[in-house]
This record gives sequence, structure tokens and C-alpha cells, in this order.
Amino acid sequence: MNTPGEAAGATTTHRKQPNYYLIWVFLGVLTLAEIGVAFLSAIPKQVLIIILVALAVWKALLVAMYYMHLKFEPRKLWWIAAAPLPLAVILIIIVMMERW
Amino acid sequence: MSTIAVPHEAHAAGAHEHHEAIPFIRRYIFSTDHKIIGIQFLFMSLFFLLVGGLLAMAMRWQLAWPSNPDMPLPGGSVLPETMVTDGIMLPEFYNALVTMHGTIMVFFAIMPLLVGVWANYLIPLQIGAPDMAFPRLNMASFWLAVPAGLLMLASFFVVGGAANAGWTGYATLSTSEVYSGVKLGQQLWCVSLVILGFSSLIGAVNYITTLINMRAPGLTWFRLPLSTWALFVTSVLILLAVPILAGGLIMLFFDITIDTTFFRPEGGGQPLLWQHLFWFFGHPEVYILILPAMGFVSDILANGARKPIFGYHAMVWAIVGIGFIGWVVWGHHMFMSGMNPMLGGFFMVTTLIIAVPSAIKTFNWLGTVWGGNIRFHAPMLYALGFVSLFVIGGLSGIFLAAGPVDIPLHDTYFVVAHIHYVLVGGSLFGIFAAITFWYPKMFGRMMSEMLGKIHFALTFIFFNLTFFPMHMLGSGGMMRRLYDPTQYPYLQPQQDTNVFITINALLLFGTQLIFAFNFLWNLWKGKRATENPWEANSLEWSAPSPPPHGNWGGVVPIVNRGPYEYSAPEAEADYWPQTDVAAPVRAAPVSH
Amino acid sequence: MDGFWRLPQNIATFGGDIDRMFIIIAWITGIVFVAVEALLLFYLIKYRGKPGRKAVFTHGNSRLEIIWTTATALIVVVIGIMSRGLWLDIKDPRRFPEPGLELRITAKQFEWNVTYPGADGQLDTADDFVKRNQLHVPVNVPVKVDLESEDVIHSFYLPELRLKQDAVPGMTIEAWFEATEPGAYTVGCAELCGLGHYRMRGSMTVYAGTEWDTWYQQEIQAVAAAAGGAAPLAGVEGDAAPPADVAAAHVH
Amino acid sequence: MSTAAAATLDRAGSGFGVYNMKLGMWVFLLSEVMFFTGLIGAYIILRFANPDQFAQPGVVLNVPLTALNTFILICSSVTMVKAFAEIEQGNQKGLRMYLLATVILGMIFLGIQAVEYTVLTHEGFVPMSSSYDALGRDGTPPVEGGPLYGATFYTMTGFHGTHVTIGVLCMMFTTFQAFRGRYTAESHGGVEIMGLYWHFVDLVWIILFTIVYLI
Repeated sequence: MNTPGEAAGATTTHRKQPNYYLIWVFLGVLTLAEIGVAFLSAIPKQVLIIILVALAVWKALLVAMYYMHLKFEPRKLWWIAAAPLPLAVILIIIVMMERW
Repeated sequence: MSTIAVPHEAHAAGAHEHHEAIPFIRRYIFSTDHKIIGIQFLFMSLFFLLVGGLLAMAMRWQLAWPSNPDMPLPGGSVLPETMVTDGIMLPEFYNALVTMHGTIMVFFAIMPLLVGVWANYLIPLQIGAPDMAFPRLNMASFWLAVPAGLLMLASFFVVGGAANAGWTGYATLSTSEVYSGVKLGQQLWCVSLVILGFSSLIGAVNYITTLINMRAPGLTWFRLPLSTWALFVTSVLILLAVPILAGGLIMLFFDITIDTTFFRPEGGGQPLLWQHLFWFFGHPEVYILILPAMGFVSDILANGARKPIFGYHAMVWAIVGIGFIGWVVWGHHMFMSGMNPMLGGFFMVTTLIIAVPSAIKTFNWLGTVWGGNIRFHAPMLYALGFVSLFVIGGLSGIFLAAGPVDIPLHDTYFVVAHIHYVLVGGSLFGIFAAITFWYPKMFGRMMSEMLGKIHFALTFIFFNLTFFPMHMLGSGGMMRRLYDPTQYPYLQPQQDTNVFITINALLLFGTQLIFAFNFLWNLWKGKRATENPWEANSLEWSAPSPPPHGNWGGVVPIVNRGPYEYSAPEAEADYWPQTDVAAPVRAAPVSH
Repeated sequence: MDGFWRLPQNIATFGGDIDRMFIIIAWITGIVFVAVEALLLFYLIKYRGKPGRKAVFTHGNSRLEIIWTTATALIVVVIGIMSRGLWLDIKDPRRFPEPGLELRITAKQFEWNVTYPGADGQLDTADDFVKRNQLHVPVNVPVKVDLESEDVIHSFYLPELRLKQDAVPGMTIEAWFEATEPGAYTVGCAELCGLGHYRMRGSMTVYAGTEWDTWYQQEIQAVAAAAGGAAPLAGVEGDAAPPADVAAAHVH
Repeated sequence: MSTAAAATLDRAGSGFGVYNMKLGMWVFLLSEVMFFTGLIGAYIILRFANPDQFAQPGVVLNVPLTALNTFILICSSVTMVKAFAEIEQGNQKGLRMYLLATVILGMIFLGIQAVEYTVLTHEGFVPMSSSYDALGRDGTPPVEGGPLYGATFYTMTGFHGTHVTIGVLCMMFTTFQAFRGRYTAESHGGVEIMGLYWHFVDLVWIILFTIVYLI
């Protein structure tokens, strides 16, 4: 069982830290933007959904890339992290093509 | 054998505790040693294999002599009135048997026998690691599987009896006590499977991390034995498929328990949604249940034929390919479900395409045997049995994959025959091969070759006599999960076939006692095994039999070549262990 | 060959195509099966271990592997294309032929209720009448059925018509068939639907042209007589469809 | 890959450039993605199939309150990542302060969710009833809807809440360890994997907030 000791020993590559507070501001603003479009705008529902999902994905990416440090990880880890996404899409798309 | 002093973090996993110091309970019950955990899984799943087999025997009895007072169910008298009344099995109990036979065999027998046992036991040994990446998680994974199994068994004895909606638990039969007469049993079914799912999940996390991070120096991905490759892809499938089942089971549980309507049309729910979720998990599950066996068989065939596996890279890519395509074929389980016919057409094509990698593997196995210098030791016989039976299972799959032909065959005994040719003729023969092959490494003693060969021959014969006629029953129109086929006039002419099948099924079951004896007796009485009794190449055979805690005692082997260098011209002997630098001199031929 | 496989008698217009595909696949797979097993057995005997001999040292043969991979791929793709067309002809409502008779079949534990359109030939009108576990159809007429279920999933199974289609609660699923031979046949349930699954059996009678009209007229009279055909469910009959005479009249 | 290269690369624990605990956590998170895919997928399909059962955004659910909650979770993420940044510099005091802040923010999130649940259930918005009759917000009349709305809502948010609860408990342990000085600039794997899990839970909430509350 790797104790954190020897574990982190492998990873103390002193990268320059991103500005975490800036990301935080971004996330806050995007959240406000979401609520704004959702309630204060007369955009047709389909377009609205696309915009909202896009904003959500943007926020999610910010968290993954900076707070979860994916941006600073080896590319191989990116592939691992991305593995379930196509499956999620396949499942939802195909089942939605059913005759509901 | 050349080794390097192990870097501290490498054997921190296992070797930090010296096993002389470990008290019995920590060493054999709550052990963190991957080998002990593998053996624990082995005993647990063999027990469930026996239980599942008994359930099948009871079913076969009813099918051969349906509700026949002259042929009362043996031992039926000990069962409560709610299951068997004066020797005659009740239909609701028959449905419970159908359900529990499927559930227990798939989730508690075959799956742990393939993954729980061999992923635990083999991965660290075949990659030269002292133990798993997370030994405590590993222990947790076993001690979650046990209560899950107990819950499943307990459900037989609760009010209303065990779940009886089939191992697929199709809504709405599974969601409503009104329709099935079972509530608690179905709830226990859900809970038990969720717990087991979590157990397999943390197992998979462990296997994947271990394989990626803890391979011995020189052991590149394309020097891995195919067993390890298969177990790796299997772990990925478990990791990504099981959570979907868990989510579905939770919603099903809510539908049963707090009257939600995810799958119940009363509230706009969709019964087909359950089927989609179940089979999105269920089809990868089918490959979880066969890929590891394919891996073991590949290793054992190469060893028996004393030849490199034919087309190693093709074999690897076939495994990986199955792992990918396996995600987009689930709809073929739903051809008759009222699914959008266009989707049916799509799944038809993908399903037929996935036949290609399986074919590649079969041809490569033939190529491996070709030109060999074959040793027919017991593991080799089981492996050859696997190949010849898997061919039948694979080919009968083509009928079911072709939608129009599936229309008459769907939900008939043709499907039952198909699944058993794959899961018994395939997976179970692979398991027998693996157990007989690695038994010496596990327990330091040999199983009896003679008993092994007798068991193989009889199992092979009775298996075919049991399951091949089911193809005829099925194309003749006999439905699955049918309590009493004689109810249908057009099935009555086939009844003698049912009797024939049952007799052979009983003989098949009896034959397994030979294996049980061979397995248990030699735990104590078997002749001592050498380090490498089969003259094999892969890393586990360079460790002592049985390997100590930490496997190589604080050193890690260095790997110099792939695992299949049998009969290499530069080697004098017909094998060349991965760790050896120079080719070994020919050892004394082992007795066969 | 279909004697060997015990396929039931076929009386469906599309049944011939299904059986033909079955036989084609049976031949293809049969040949592959024999070839592989024979080759395996031959190698096992030819290359059985002999002391002193050494196995051929080869890691494979790319050309060979490419050949058998493409060959397999071609075969399965051909099977796939053949099946897909036939599949859609049978299952895709957009390809159904113009029906001569439309029925609604409502499944429930453990019986099949067949709703006939009555005099006006329209479902959901006052003169509809229902028969339990009795499916009556004219010969050589495309029949369209709307499958529904009141409780759990059942599977509407007509062995001789090569027809199988689940009836799912909350859904109305269309299916069609055209019988080519008069006679008495079986309606079965192919999806586990509860403790009575094994006895969820109905009878199907296929009438020659004129007999159909006489039978249908009788029924319409009966409905009209009973309560003036007021209630749609008036005149539920045939509860006691005696299995015996089904068996007797069942001709292969 | 040559043997020599392999010997350096495949040294246990670093074959991937990512140490075991961290790789294990990432791999585990993949299965979590699939778990929430199942729940969210079911929600999308059921809503797609029965649009009439789902009220317009803001009519039943209290969006402002939840927006606040979302923001709180985001804040907890930033404190978490700051805690990690501090210990990377070896700053024990900063680590403890930020971990403590994260625990508290996590608890506030759970508290607000509890309040939300209580209010909604009192309004008659429950998973199992065949129809609910919730007070319309901003003057809209009571809403008639179907059971799927409540069922999917409580299932998704409930399982997310469970993940937060587990996260808070683990975080308490991590904080406790931090106060015992278990972590140093060189050795802080525990903090990092705790952070990975916490940020993932935050990430899931970002998605849930959009598709459950805003669409």
C-alpha cells in the first residue's frame, strides 16, 4: 500500500500554480450567466438547452483542467479520463432513438 | 534467474510485513495477500457453482417429468410447502429456480471464478509485482462479495420466496408484487447485486492500477501473457459497465419499495428503459464472462503445444476490439422487445461484426496447435475442449444475431443452448483448465492427471449430450423458462428429448464430483509441485510454489522477452522463461 | 435439414424467407464447424508430442491472418445485409402491407384477449367484440395486430407463423402476418410473465375465404343480439377453449 | 520499448508517471462517471418521453437558493485546491485553515439541501405520489405534474448529496491528519486524492444544476 509519503515522492514536480481564484471568479460568473440566460432571456427552448449545456460543460472543463490539474498531467491520463464519455453519449443517444 | 534489489516503494505493498509474523486470522481470513484472496474467491465461487448446479438439476427434473406424481422431486419433501407440495414443484418456485440459477451462476460463480480468483491470483504474479496496488481494498472486495452471496441465498427463505422475474429482472414483473407475488425476495436481489457490483468495482480499480503501474522492469505491454491482457480488458469492462447496472438496480429498488415509476407505465415510466440499462451492462458482462477464459486457454495451448501463441498481436487486438465493439451490440437482446426496428437493424450489423474478433482468436488457436509438439496434460485437454465447444457457441450466435432468424429462436431453448455452450463449454472449461494448470502454483501440490483426464472426457461427453439437443428443442419452438412444456400440444412430441437431456444433465452433475475429489484430496495428498511443473515461460513460474508473501521475497524479476518463446531455436530446451538471460539446458522430461 | 432442426410447419408468407435464411446460416456455420473441428482433430493427432522432436518456431503469419479476417468479415457482412432487409420487411410498420383485417390483442396474466373490429371493420367502435384466447383469421389476408399489455411483458408467439413480438405495458406495438393455410394452430407466450406463464396459451384458427365470412357474420349477430352491441366488451366468449380439440385439430 | 527504458519506466509506482493512489482515484472516478450517466440518462429519457410531467424551471424548484448552494460548492472547491497548493509549498497553517473551510462549506451545502428537501416535501413534491400539487412560485398557480419529476429529482440530487456526505466525512479525516501534521511538502498524496474526489463531486453538481434546475 503506497503511503502518501512515497507516493507524492513520485510527483513533486514543482509546476507553476495556476491562479485558482481567477478560475473561481470565472465559475461564479458563468453560473450567473446560466441563470441569466435561463430566466431573463426569450431564447427558444432548443437553443437555450444548447447554450446551457455548453456553459455547464465549460464550467466542468475548468474544474477538471485546473482544480483537478488534468492540464498538468501526462496526456495518457487525459485518455483514461476521457474513456467513459463516448460510452455515456452512445447510451443516451441510442436509447433516445427509441420510439418513446 | 536475474533479479534486481527491489526499490523501497515497490515491495512496500506486500513485503513490509513478514508472513512468519502474521497471525492465522490475518493470514488466511482477513488477509491482504493477493494469493490468499484469490484462493478465498476460489472456494467461495466453487461453492456457488455447486448451489447453482443443484438448482439446475431441480429444474431439469421438473422439465423431464412435469408435475408427475410418479416422479416426485428427490429431496423435495425437505422443502417447505411453498416450494414443493407432495413431490410436485410449484410454478412460482420453478420461476424462482430459473431466476436464481441464472443470477448465482453469472454473478456468484462464473464471474468471480474468472475475475475474482484469477485477476487476484495471476496479475501480480504474471507482472512480477509483490502484491496488488491496494491490498486492503482487495480484501474489502472479497469481504463484500461474501455478504452479497449470503443475502442472495437468504432470499429463498423470506416471505414470498426468492426473486422470480428471471435473472434479467424485467420490469414490470419485477417491480410489482401484484404480478410476481414476490417483494422482499426481489428487493434482496437488488441489494445483493448492488453490493456485489461495488465489490467487483473496487476489484477492477485495483487490477487496472496494478497492471498500469506495477509491471516488472522490462515487462512492456506487448510482453504480457494473454491471460493478463484479457483480465485487463475485462477489468475495464467491469469498471464501466457495473455502475450502469447499479444505477438501474437502484431505480428498480425504488420502484419496488417506495412506489416510484421509473419502469412502471402507470406513472409514465418505461419498461424498455430497464432493458436498455440492463443490457448496456449485460452485454459487456457477457464478454467479462468469456474474455478471461480465452486468455487462460491461449496461455495453456501455447504451453501444451510447446509453441509460441500464433499471432500474438492479433490476439491482443482481438481482445481489445471485443472490448470496444462489445459496447454497441446490447440491442440484440431486445430484438423482440418492441425496440425501434431501425435500431434493430443497427444492432444486427454490429453484433455480426463482433463475430470477427472471436473468429480471429479461434483461427489463431488452430494455428498455435499446428506444427506443435503437443503434450496432452489435463489443462491442455480442458483448453482444447474450450476451443471445440466455444466454436459451437460462437456459431450458434450467428443464428441469433441475424434478426429474422432470431424471430423464431428468440426466448427459446436455442438461446439456452447457445448461452450454455459459451458459459459452460467456454468459460467453465476455461476455468477447469486454469484451476488444473495453476493449482500447483496455488497449493504447491499437483492434481491427479488421471482423474483430470477422466473428468475431462466424461464432462465433455455429457455436456454435449445435455446441451446440443437443446438446439433442436429451441428451433422446434420450445420457449425458455417454461414450467411445463407438455402444456403445448405441439411440444409434446419433443418431451422424450427433455427426458434424455435431464438424464445427461444429472450425469454431467455427478461427473463433477470427480473434480471435487481431485481438487480437495490433493490439497493434502497431492504430490509436491516443483517451481515450474509445466515448463512454462511466464513470470509466475519463476516464483516458488506456493509463492511466499511478497512473491519473490523482496526482489523483482527482470523480464527479457515475451511469455511465448517455446521451442526457440537458440534455446536448447523447448521453453525459455521470461526471466532467463541465457537459454536453459533441457530439463528432465516431466512425467505425463 | 429442417427435419433435423424440427422447425414447426410454416404457414406464413414471410416464413419461407426466414426458414431459407435459417438453412443458409445452418449450412455456412455447419461447414465452418466441421472444418474447424476436423482440422483441430487432425492437428492433435499429427502433432502429438514425440520425445526429441521440437515444435515449429513461428509467431504467426500476417498474410494468413489478413486472409481469414477479411473472409470472416465478408461472410458476416453479407449475412448482416441479407437479414437487415428481411428484418425490416417483417418488423418495420412503414413496410407493412395494406392490412385486410386489423385486430387488437391485449395480453394480461395469463390470457390473450383478441378484439375484433365488428361489422364496421373499425376498432374502438361500439360493435367491436372480444374473444379470450381465440385468434380467428382468414387465410391469405394480411392481418395487422396492435399488441398491448395490461400488466407485465408478454411475448406474442405464433410458431407456425414465424411471428414473435413482445407486448409491453404502456406501449402499442404493431405486428403483421399473413397465413397461407387454413387449420388450427397455437398462440403461445414466449416471455416469462409470472407463475402462469407456462399455461398462457391460446388457439389460432385460420379459415378459408367463405368459412371466414360465415364465422364473422355469426359473431356479429351474436354481439348484436347480446345487449345490442352496446358495450365494447360485450360477448366475451370462448373462455373454455378446450385444449383437447386444439390438439386434435392441430395438423402438421 | 527497450528493456533499459522499461527498467526505469516500469519501476513500481511510476510506470505511468502517476502514483498508485492517484491513478486508482482517477480510475474509480471513471466508474462514478458511468454511475451518474445511468441516473442522468434515465432522467433525460424519461423527461424526453413524458415532457408534461416536468414543470418549467423555477416553478417548483427554488432556483435562487440552489444557485447559492452551487456557489458554495464552488467556493469549497477553491478552498480545497488552495489547501493542496499550500501543502505543496509546505505551509501547514494554510493547509489546515483551507481544509477546515472546505469541511464547513461542504456542511453548509448539505444543510441547505436538507432545507430544500424539507420545504419541497411539505409542498407535496415527493418521489412516489402519482401526482403532486406544489405551491407555484412567483404567483404561478399550483402545478400538476407526474411522479417522474420527483422521482428523478430526488434520485439524482440525493445520490449527489450522498457523495458530498461521504466527501465531508473523508475530508474530516484528512483535516484531522493535517492537524496531526501527517502531510509535508514532499508527501501529501492524501490531500491530493481527497481533492480529486471533492472536485469531481463539484463537477457532477455543475452538470446536475444545469439539467435539473435550469432546463
